[in-house]
Amino acid sequence: MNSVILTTTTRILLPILLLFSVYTLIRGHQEPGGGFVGGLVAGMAFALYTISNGVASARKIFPLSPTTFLIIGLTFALSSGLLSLFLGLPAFTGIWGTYEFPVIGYLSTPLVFDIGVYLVVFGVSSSIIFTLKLKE
Amino acid sequence: MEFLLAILIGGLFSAAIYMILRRSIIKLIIGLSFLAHAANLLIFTLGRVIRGKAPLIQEGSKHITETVADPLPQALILTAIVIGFGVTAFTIVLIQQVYQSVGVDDSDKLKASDQ
Amino acid sequence: MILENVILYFILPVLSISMLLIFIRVFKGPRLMDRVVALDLLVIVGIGSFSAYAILHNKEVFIDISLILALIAFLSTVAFTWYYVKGDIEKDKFDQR
Amino acid sequence: MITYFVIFFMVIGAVFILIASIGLLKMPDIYLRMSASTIAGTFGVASMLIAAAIHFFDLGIFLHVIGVIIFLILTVPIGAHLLARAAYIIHLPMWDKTMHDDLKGKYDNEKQGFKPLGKSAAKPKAKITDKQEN
Amino acid sequence: MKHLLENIFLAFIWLTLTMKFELTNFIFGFAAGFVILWFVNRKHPNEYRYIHFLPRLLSFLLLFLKEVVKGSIRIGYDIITPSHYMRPGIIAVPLDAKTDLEITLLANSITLTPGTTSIALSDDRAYLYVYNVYLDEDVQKSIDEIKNGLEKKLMEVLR
Amino acid sequence: MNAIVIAPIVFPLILGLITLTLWQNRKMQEIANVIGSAVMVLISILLMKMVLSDGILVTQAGNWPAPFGISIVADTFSAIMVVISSVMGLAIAIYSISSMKNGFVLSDMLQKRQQFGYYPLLNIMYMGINGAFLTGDLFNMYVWFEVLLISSFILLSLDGTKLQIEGTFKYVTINLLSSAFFLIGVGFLYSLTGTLNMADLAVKIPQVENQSMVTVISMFFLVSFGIKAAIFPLFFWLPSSYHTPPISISAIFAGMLTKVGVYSLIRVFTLIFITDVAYTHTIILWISALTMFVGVLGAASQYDMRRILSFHIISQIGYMIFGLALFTPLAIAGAVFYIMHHIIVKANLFLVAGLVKRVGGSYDIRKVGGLVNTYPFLAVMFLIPALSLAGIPPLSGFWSKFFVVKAALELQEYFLVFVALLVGLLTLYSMTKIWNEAFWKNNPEKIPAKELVAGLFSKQNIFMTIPIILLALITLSIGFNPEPFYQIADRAAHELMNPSIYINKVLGGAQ
Amino acid sequence: MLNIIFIGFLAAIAAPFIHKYLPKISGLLLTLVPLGIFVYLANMIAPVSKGEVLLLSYTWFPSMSVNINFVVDGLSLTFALIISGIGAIIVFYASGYLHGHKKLARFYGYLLFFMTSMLGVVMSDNILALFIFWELTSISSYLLIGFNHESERSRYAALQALLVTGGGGLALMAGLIIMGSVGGSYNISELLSQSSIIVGHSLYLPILILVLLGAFTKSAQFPFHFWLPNAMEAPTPVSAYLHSATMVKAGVFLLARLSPILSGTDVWHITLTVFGGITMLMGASMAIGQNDLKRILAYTTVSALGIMVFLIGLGGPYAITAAITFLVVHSMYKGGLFLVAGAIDHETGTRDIRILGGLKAHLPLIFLGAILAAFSYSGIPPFLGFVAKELIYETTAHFALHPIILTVVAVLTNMFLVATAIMVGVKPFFGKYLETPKHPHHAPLTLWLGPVLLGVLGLALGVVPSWISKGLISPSVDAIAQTEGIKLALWHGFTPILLLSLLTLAGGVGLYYLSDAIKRKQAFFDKLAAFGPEEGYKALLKGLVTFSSKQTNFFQNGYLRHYFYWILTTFMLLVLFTIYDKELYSFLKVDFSGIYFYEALLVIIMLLATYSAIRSKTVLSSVASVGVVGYGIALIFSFFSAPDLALTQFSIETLTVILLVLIVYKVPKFNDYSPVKNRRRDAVLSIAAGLTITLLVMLVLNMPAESSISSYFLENSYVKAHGRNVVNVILVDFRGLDTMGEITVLSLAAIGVYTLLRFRNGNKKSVEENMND
Ligand code: NA
Ligand code: NA
Repeated sequence: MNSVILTTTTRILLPILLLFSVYTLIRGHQEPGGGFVGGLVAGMAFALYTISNGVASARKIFPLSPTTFLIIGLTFALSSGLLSLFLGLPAFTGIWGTYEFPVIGYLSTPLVFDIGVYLVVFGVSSSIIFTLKLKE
Repeated sequence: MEFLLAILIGGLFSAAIYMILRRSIIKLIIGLSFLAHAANLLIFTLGRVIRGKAPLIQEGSKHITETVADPLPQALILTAIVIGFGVTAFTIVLIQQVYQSVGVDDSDKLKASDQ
Repeated sequence: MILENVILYFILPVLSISMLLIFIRVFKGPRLMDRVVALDLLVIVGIGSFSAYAILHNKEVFIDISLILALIAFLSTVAFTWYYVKGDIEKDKFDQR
Repeated sequence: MITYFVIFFMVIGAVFILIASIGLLKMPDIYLRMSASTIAGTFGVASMLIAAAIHFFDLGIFLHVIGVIIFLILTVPIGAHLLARAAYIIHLPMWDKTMHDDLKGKYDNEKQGFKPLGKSAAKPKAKITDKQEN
Repeated sequence: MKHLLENIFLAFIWLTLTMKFELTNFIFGFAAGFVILWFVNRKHPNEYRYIHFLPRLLSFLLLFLKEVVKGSIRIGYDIITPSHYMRPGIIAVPLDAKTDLEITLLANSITLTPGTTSIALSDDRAYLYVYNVYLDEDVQKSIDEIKNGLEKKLMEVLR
Repeated sequence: MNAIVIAPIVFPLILGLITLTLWQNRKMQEIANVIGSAVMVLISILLMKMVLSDGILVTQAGNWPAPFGISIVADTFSAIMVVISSVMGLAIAIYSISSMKNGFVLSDMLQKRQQFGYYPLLNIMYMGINGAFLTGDLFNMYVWFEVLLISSFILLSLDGTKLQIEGTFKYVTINLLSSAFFLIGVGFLYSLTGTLNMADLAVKIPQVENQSMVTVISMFFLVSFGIKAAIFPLFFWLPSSYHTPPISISAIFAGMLTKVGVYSLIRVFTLIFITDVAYTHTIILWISALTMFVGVLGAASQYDMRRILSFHIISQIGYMIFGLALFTPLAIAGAVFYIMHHIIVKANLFLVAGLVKRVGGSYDIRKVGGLVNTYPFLAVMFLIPALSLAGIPPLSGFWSKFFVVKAALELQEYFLVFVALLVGLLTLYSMTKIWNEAFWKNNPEKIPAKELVAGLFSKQNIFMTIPIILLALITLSIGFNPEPFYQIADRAAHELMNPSIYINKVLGGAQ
Repeated sequence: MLNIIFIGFLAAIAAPFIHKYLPKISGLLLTLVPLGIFVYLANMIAPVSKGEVLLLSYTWFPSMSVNINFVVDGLSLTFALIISGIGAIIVFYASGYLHGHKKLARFYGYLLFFMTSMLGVVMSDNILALFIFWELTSISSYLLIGFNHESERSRYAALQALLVTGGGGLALMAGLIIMGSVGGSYNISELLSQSSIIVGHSLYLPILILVLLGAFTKSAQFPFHFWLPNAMEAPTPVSAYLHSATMVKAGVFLLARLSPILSGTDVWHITLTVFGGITMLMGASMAIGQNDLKRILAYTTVSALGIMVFLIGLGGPYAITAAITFLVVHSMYKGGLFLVAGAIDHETGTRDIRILGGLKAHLPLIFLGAILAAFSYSGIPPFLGFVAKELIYETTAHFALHPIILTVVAVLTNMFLVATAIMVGVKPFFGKYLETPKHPHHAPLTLWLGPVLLGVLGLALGVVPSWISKGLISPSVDAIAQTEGIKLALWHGFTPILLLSLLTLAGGVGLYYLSDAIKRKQAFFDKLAAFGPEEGYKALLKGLVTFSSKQTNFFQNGYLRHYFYWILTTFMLLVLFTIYDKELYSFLKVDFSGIYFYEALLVIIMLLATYSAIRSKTVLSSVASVGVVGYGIALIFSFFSAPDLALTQFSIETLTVILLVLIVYKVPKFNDYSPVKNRRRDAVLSIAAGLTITLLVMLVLNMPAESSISSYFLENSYVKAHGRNVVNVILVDFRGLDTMGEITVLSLAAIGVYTLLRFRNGNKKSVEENMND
């Protein structure tokens, strides 16, 4: 869209929104939010950027294809679920670290799982947007 | 308030079914999305609604002692919403393909696969 | 207590009436653009209601919901105008829809 | 005391939002309706958010509210701008009492851009009547 | 910009020192930080911009706020009374603003003000077309109002 | 133990991810898929062995005690389903190698399909199918349903031909309706009982004060699962869509997908909704009769092999539901046995149809002919599943029919037995119609089929032939050695008819 | 015993390969299989004639008591000897008859497969095993009738035979299962002692009807007889073997086998006698109207089967002895005559008796076989046929009820049969030689050996009937009637029965000379046939296809809304009926309390939006309404303590609306397609549905809330899962598996969108051309 006003604003907004999405993801375990909402916000930010600035410009910022995000996300989620099997516990049993990091809290498989969810949701929404935009 | 929500669910359900029975493809899809809304709202309402008591454990306490909204239906609905989104996204693209193949917004033209 | 009453019996009803009015515009159109503008405003009113809600229930969660709402409103507008302008040749006919 | 501040800002916000909604219903053309709705987007919502900020009076929430306000400040005008621009591009009719139009004929269909004021433009398109649908 | 961050940093240090994570305390810390920064940098003209930036920003914000309130009341009045006083039209405002950021901020400020909406930027970026609900009899006067008002103040903040 | 129970769900996803990563590399996907499917067969057989030796296996996902977390439960019934689904998976994996490669003789378009997610979708669909079989949680079942549905949507529409798009559209919309009913039903049940775990539901439902409400809610499940199982009069999506995709997909759909609906019907109507059997199961009984009848009649006027077979699916679903409705141990065992038999046989018939199309040039039996002379081995490979489907003894289909009919006779449901037997005869009619047309009559095209393609065991066709032989051998072994298969079905029926076994295993006496 | 079955099936499978690798001697080699079995069985005559009954059991499917239990008694041995003996002859004959035929290999396979199945039928003691073999004979018969499958008539006849006998088979299955459960066993040897219980049981009549349906269809009794003449499309060896000597007798065998269990009631006797009587008379009279050798023989076979059923129906030692004797002799002469017919056809190229004549000189050995068979057939002493006919008359004449009617029917039938015997066995050989499509040469050994052997055997056994009487017929009668069998004798002295025999011969010759006149009335017969059962079969089949296509056009008519209409109506009916049946509505209570103004307004707005979505004429305005509803729901979520849901719903609704706008903006305008009537109908349905759901929701809400598993989550979310946001903890921990499935769905959706848009647009045309036909 040939609007300088729009493109300029979206460039400013993108990092803010991505930061916000990560924030939503991380605090999700304690406050409303989580991987879904975070991923959706990131996806929307990405959609906004792609629609305003075009696919080529978006590709520059996200070197990985959306499908890669998706695969990585699924792998994260799945392996976080399967880790407990190696400890003889049922699948998807939460395993918690002992050291509490600031902001993030304990490192844990549910966190990894949530990150997986985030990546998948982000990958999916951006993939759909990409596909649709490329069709233009 | 539950009464109103029950009415709303019924209304959505009615509208959904009426639209599902239309020949217009897009109305059919809208009807299905209303149906999904009705289902979500139904689960939500049946989980007993309560105002301003989100199932969040206050900082400092370990449990929730007061009456709060039932978290499980919320989790279920969230799952259903997200799944619904995936399916809807696919369906919407599918409609577009249907239009490419029949050219009009009329499900009565989709008879080839039954002949 | 007074704050609660003001919100419950003044602020929220006023906002609801606003929503109703806006919705009449959505319903009336006459053009698509009118509807979009109305929906945009609807979201804005939603943000307002959430501030009221945040105060009413003393939950800052609703402020976050507002933020997402704002993002949504923006995104919808961008997407909409993008495609609205794009259908160049047919745009007049298109607008009739 | 703080409560009254909160109530004040809330009421101001709500009233202006109501006014904007009435304006949306009442104004004769799309541009004027948009202009009316801007009140809600800025004055109305900002007042209400400020009320919330005052109510909580907590650093985290204050930053939150500031964040939302900044976000609104960044996005609301862009939305309005884009809509107005689109409305103009597709020749949505203006109120018949519109005084002045510097933009007339400045839109270039091919390049999808707006010519500057000085350069004379191609002939403006035929007038479009605001035919009501329904 | 560096100094703004510095200022905020100082405010946070203040917060940690006092161990009172409250809004008022932050504002106090910020103000104190500002004074300290002014004090430290007052002999270095190159580093002096930030110290001017804040008052200029405040001045711009005040003008902007005034415009917003004025526009809101004006349109609001128009809406709640039965008859229309509007005199709408589109004017071309010649721009001094050059960079993307400048143009964007200006256009957004204009749009945020009830009663005016920036519709389009000319391709050569020399004109901003603005929709104005209450045009003056003399169109030029309306143009000047924007140029000498919002644009001027904004340029002072940004440059 | 924990790993083996959940492996049938997790492993296909891993395989799906591997094939997804190999997105553009068709060859590698093929290899990975065949090896993976073989491993899956081993996993499922191991699961079956453990279930047979140790009884019902339960793992509580997340190590949260039932009924709070999600229980994954392998009883004999679900283990049977998992084994069959993995066998089907292997058969299709092999079949896909050639059906994809030189896809349909003249076109290489289908090669592309593999670069557009055929294998990942197939594997993830298995994840959904196995999930639906193994889950002990009603909402979790909904999730698995959605997984298998959306993958089936895409598989169905993968080539995007006009017919496929139309078929997919009907399939998708009707299934969405079904999902909504399912969800609403789950919502009601949760509200009434406060739980989602099926074992826990079985405990809580009899305690619900208003039992009539439970019966009403069971109707939601009947309709929802009924749509998925394609019972009368909810089956319409099936004949509209099953004949449109390439045959390997049709086969897996015909074999497995409708059985997921049947499985769920059997599961909930033996575990959860058993408080008003006289009402609910009588309704199911009459539905089953109509399903049998309408389905088989639908086939009589068709000439496309895939459509004939599709209509027969409906009819045979009727038989399985019939078994459920009779609700005696023998009838349930019969239904389970019927499912085992039908998945293998129906999928095989579709695969044979694919070969008929390849060597005969068409699915339309009027356009094909003389195959008994040109491809006698194919004729045998057709006759085995076809006669089995028609219930000719001692093939597997005969036993299936026998159990159900015997159970019905014991309950003195004579009219329904009449319908069932009549339907059997009409099935025989349909199968001989295909045989008469495609195999016996002279080739109407006068083009010697051999010029089109080489023999069944040529390099070109061997991968299509192997799975057909494999499945035919299974059919024969069920038919000629029914005892062990019946033992397993009977064991499954025993568990289904005595829900307390299931309940105790899942809740672990914690109730 | 089991090894016989095993060897038989193995030989059937191996036959095509044997023929493929040893084409010259395959016929001989394969003849050894039935011959070997015959010899093996013949060794059992001695013990059986002493009254021994061998029972052998092989466990197969114990859970269902379906076991391969064999019984070797007179009856089964007699049948088994016929099957294997004639089987050997047929295989040998076929090697000549079908010499050089390209499908001969397959033919051997089918034939041996049939033979083994048939042996299984007659030897089984377990009725379910019997049934399984029974069905296998139907299948092999189908394959054999359709052997010349290039011809449409063959395929038609094969299908007809299969459907008729298959249908009967299904009835039989039901009958046997009921009988088994009533009698408490599936073994005939055990059921024998339960006879009185079964006969006295209320289910006796259904059992009988079902079993008779099986037997009558298989043995071509009226009104199911029509498939047999059509089955003559099969190659002649098949007709000789299956459709005269063996398979069609399976029904007779079954009746004989079960008669100790089921007989003894009026309904048994009357049904069998009446249907047998009708069949025998009808078959014989219709035979005379035919010109095709094989069709004549087919109708006489129908008649002969009628006679056997008739006799079993009459019951008693005389009748049973007559039946068994007739069965044996019929197998020999009818098998022989079929082989003769085949040989004539093979040598001359025609089977039309009108153009056959004077073949005596050209085919002397065939003539020998023919004339021997015809004599036995006509009941001329000293052939075995005479013995059988005497026995029949003896039975009817001495029967307690209506002896005269019975005898008249028997005599009349036999007169017709004598006439046809002349038509088939005499007429083609005598008189002037008529030119035929092919000039007959001397028939090879393979073709003449069979008929001659059978003819000579008929003569020999007639002369010395005690050979067969003691060894086979008496034990058979023992097995059926459980009384001492009647000793067979050629000569009974000058009795009225002998007079009847002479009368029969004279009448037969007379009828033969009248046969041309009868044939001239053919048109009349044809008209009569139009009302016959075969026309009924045709009409039924046609009706089936018509009904099927009508039904499919009705149900599966391609209109998606129609499908939805059915589904939704079904749903509504089920739910409403249940509500009505259980009187659920009586629990309804309405509670208006606790409604906030703004919430009510929101609900009203949402309802308006839904209405607007229904009414709107443009796509995007309905999309806008969808948005309103979606956001409204998000608002409800946020009002009622579900912030996570609200966040998600808002985001997803936006993405959905954007997708809708992006994709469907080129959608054409809505049209109001449906007529007002339909819209009203749909409105009624949908409003009813909505009200029902509202009612149900209200009902459930009125019920006391159960304690739910959620309390566990609230209790343990922070303590055990370290999260304060319980909803999120449920999503990623308590129910992480759900979420795993959910993100999988999402990923698939992305793949789906990608595939639909990218794959399709790449290659639209070519795929379509190749995929759809
Ligand atoms: Na006014
Ligand atoms: Na403005």
